[in-house]
Amino acid sequence: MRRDIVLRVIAKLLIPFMLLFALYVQFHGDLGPGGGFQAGVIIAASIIFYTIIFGLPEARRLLPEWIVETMVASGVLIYAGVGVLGILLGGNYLDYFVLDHDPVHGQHRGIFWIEVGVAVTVSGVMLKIFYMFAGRRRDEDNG
Amino acid sequence: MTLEHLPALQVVLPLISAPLIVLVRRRWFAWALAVLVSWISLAIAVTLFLEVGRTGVITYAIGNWPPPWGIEYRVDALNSFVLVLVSFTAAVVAPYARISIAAELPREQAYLLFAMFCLCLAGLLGITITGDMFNIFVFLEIASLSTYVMIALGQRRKALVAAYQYLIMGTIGATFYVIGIGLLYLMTGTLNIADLAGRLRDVGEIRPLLAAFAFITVGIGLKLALFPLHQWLPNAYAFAPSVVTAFLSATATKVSVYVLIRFYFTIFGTSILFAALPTDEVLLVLSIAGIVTASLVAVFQQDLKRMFAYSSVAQIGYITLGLSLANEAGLTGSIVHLLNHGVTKGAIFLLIGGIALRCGAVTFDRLRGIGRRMPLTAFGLVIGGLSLVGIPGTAGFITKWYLVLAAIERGYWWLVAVIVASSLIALGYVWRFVEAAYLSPPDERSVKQGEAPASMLGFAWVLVIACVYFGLDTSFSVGAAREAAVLLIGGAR
Amino acid sequence: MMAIVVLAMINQRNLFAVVVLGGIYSFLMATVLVALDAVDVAMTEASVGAGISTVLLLGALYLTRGEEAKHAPRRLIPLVVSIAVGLALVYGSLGLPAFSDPKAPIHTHVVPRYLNDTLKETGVPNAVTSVLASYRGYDTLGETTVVFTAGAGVIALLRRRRRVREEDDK
Amino acid sequence: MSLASHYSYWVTIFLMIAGLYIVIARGNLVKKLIGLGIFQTSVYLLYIAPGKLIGGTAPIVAEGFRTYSNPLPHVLILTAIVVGVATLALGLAIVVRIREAYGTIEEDEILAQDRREEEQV
Repeated sequence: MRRDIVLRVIAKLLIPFMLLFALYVQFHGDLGPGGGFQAGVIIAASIIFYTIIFGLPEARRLLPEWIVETMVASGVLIYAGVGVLGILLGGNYLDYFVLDHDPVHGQHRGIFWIEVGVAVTVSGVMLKIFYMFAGRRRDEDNG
Repeated sequence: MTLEHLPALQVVLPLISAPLIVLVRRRWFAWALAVLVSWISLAIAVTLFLEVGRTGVITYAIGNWPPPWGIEYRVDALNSFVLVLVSFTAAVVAPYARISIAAELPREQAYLLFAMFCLCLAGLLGITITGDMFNIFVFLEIASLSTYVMIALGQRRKALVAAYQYLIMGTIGATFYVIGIGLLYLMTGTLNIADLAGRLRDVGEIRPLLAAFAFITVGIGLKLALFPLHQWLPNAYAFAPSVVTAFLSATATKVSVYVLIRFYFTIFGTSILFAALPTDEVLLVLSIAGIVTASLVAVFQQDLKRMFAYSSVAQIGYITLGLSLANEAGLTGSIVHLLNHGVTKGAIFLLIGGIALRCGAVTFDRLRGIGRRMPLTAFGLVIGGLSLVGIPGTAGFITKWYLVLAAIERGYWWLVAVIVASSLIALGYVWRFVEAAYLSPPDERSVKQGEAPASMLGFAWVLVIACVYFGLDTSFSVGAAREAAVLLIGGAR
Repeated sequence: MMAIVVLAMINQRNLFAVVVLGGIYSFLMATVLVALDAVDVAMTEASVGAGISTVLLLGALYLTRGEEAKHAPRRLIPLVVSIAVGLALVYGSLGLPAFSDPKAPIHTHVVPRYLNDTLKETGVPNAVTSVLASYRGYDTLGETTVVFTAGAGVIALLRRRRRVREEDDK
Repeated sequence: MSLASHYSYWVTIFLMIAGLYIVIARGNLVKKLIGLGIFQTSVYLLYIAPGKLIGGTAPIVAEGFRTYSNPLPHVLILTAIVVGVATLALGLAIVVRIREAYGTIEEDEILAQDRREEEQV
C-alpha cells in the first residue's frame, strides 16, 4: 500500500483538512455539537490514517512515541491544573468563576482549557494504543 | 484556606500524581511520589475524620456549583472512617512496595504500576467521598481499570486470565450499577445522593425502585464479591503482584461495601422499599452461605494466597451479615469489620509478599519449616490468622463480638452457633499454615533463605500491630463505627 | 434494524465480520441518537463506536485470530440469566414515566436551571457542553482520567519486556 | 401507560439481553468484549430516550426554540461511552497478551491449558 501514489497524494491532501475539522469541532463545541473528546478522536484518527498509508516508522518519525506519551499525561495535568488554579485563586476546586474578573468570562476560559486538556489526552491515548497494537504486529512478523 | 479544600485535595492529589509519574518515567521518582501522596492522603483523611467528629457533616461544592446542580463532596461519620482506612492502607503499602515491586516486575513496568496505584487510590477515595451517584460510577471505573492493569501485571500468565475475567465481571457490575442509578434518576430527576434520598420518600411507584435496587445490589455485589458473585476474586488475588493483593484486599472490596451501605441506608432507607421486600433475609442467607462455603473451600487450597483469597470471600460474608441484621450492634460490627478485616488481610498479604520474595512461590510444600527461617514473618501470619478466626485480643474478635450481640438482640440464637462454627473452620485453615510452618521439616529448595528485607517486614508488622491494637483498644475503631451506625439508622428507618 | 444486526452478530463466527457488523450497529445507534436529539452523543458514538473501536478490534484481531472456534456453547444457562435480567428491567420500566412526558421528574427537577441559565451563567449556548465542562465538570475530569488510565494501562501491558517471563510457567 | 410509550425501553431490553448473552455464552475472548460493548450501548438508550421531548430540539439554546431535550442524560452517556471505549482498549490489550502467552483466545482451551499445568506441578 505504501507505494500507491494516489493514496499518498489523497492522504496528504486530506489530513490537513481532517486536522482543521478537528480544531473546528474543538472550538465550536460551545455552539454546536462537539468538544474536546470528539476533537481528540478526530486528531487521532487523522494520524492513524497517516500511519496506515505511510507506515508506522514514518508516523513515528513525524510524531515520536515520547511526544505521544507526554500528551497522554499532560492532558490530565492541564485539566486537573485548571482545577487547582481555581483553589489558588480563592475559589473551590474546578471553580471557573475566579479565573477572570468577569465570572462568565472565567467560565469561558475554564471550559476552553479543560476541553484542550481532554483533547490532548484523548488523542494521545488513542494514538498510543494504536502505536502499541501496530508495533506489536511488526515485531511479530520479524520473528 | 487549605483546610476547607481538603475534601477536594484528598482525591485530586493522588489523581495528579499519576500523570506526573508517567511524565517523569523514573522508578525511584514514582515510588517516592506514591509514598508522599499516600502519606499526605492519610494526613488529610485523619484531619477530615477529626473535623467531622467536631463539626458534623462537611460538604464541598466542586466548581462552586451548589448541589444538586453541581457535584458535591460530602464527608460524614461513615465515609470519613472509610477514607482513613483506605489511605492508611495505602500509606503502609506504598513504602513496602519498593523492594517487592522491584523483585516482581521488570524495570520499565514498575513506574507504571505506581501510577496505577495512585489512580486506584484516587478512584477509591473518590468513590468514598463523593455525594453524587454518577460520580461514584466514574471513580469506580478509574479504580477498576487501574485494578485490572495491576492484576494483569502479575508474574504468571494466569494473571492475565484472572484480569480478563475480572474485567468482564467488573464491567458487567458497573453497567448494572449504571442501569440502577439510571432508573433512580428517571424516577427522581436527581443524581445527588442527599437530594435523592429526600425525593425518594415521595415516590409512590415501587416497581422501578425495586428494579433499581436489584440492579444496584447485583452490580455492587459483583464488585464486592458477595457470594455467589465472587468467582473472580480468588484468581485475581492469587495471581496479582503481592503488593497489589494486599492493597486490594484491604480496600477495594471495603469501598464497595461502603457503597452498598450508602445505598441501603441513606438512599433506600427512606423509601417505601424495605417494607415490601425480604431484603434482610435474602442477604442473611447469602452471607451465611458465603461464609461457610468459602471457608470450607479455603481449607483445601494448596496456595497460601488463594487460601486467604477465599477467606476474604468468607470475611465479606461477615460484613454483609452485620448489614442484614440491620440493628445498631450489627451495623457497628459490619463497619468495624471493614477496618479490622482490612488491617488483618493487609498484614497477611504483605507478609506473604515477603515469603514470595524469598521462596519464589507460596504453595504449602514450599512453606515447610518457614517458622524457623522467617520467624517474624511466620509469627505475624499466625497473629493475622488468629484475627481471622476471632481469638480474643485480636481485631477479628471485636467484630464477631458485635455480630453475636446483634444476633442475640434479634433472637437468632442459631446464628450464634453458625458464627462459632465458621470460626472453627477458619481455625482449620489457619492451622494448616501453622502445621506447615512450624511442624514440618524445611523444604530443601529454599533452605538458605532468611528473613524478608527489613523495610518490607517493618511495614507489614505495622499492620500486624494494628491488628492486635484494634483488638485491645477499641475506642477509635468501635467508637467511630458506632457513631456511623447510629447516623445511618437514625437517618434511615 | 438494530435487532437484525445484533442477531447477525451473535451467529456470525468470523470475527472480522462481527467487527464490521459492530460498526454498522454503531452507525445505526448514532442515527437513533440523532432522532432523539442527542447530537453530541451521536457524534461521539459514531466516532468511537464505528471508528476507534473498529480500528482497535481489527488491530487486535490481526494479532490474534479471525475465526471463532466451533464448539457447542452452553446455551441454556446464559439465555436464562440474560432473559431474567431483561425481565427485571421490564418489570422496572413499567413504572417509569411514559415517553416524552414533559412532567416527568427528569424534566422538572435540576435540569431547568441548566437550560435556562446556561447562557447567563456560563456564556455557552450548548447546554451539553456547559453541563459537561462546568456544572458537572468533575465527572469529565474523572472521564479523562479513565481514558488516561486505559492508555497508561495499555502501555504497561504491551510494552516490550526484556526479561523472559515464562520461567515460572514452564 | 401504553405499550408504545415504552417502546424505547423494549429496544433497550432486547439489546441488553443479546449483549449479556454473548458475554456469558461465548467462549471467544474478543467476542465477549464485543458483547460487552452491546450490553453497554443498550444503557445509552435507557438514559437518552426518556430525555427526549416530542417537539423539542437538541439542547443548544437559541432564539426561537422553547422546548429542548434533556441535556443531562446526554452528558452522562458521553461519559459512559468514553468509559466503554477505555474498557474495550484495555480488554483487547489483555487479550493480545493472553494470545501471546497461551496461543489461543478460546476460553475453554485456556482453562484446559491451566489445568494441565496444574497437574504437572
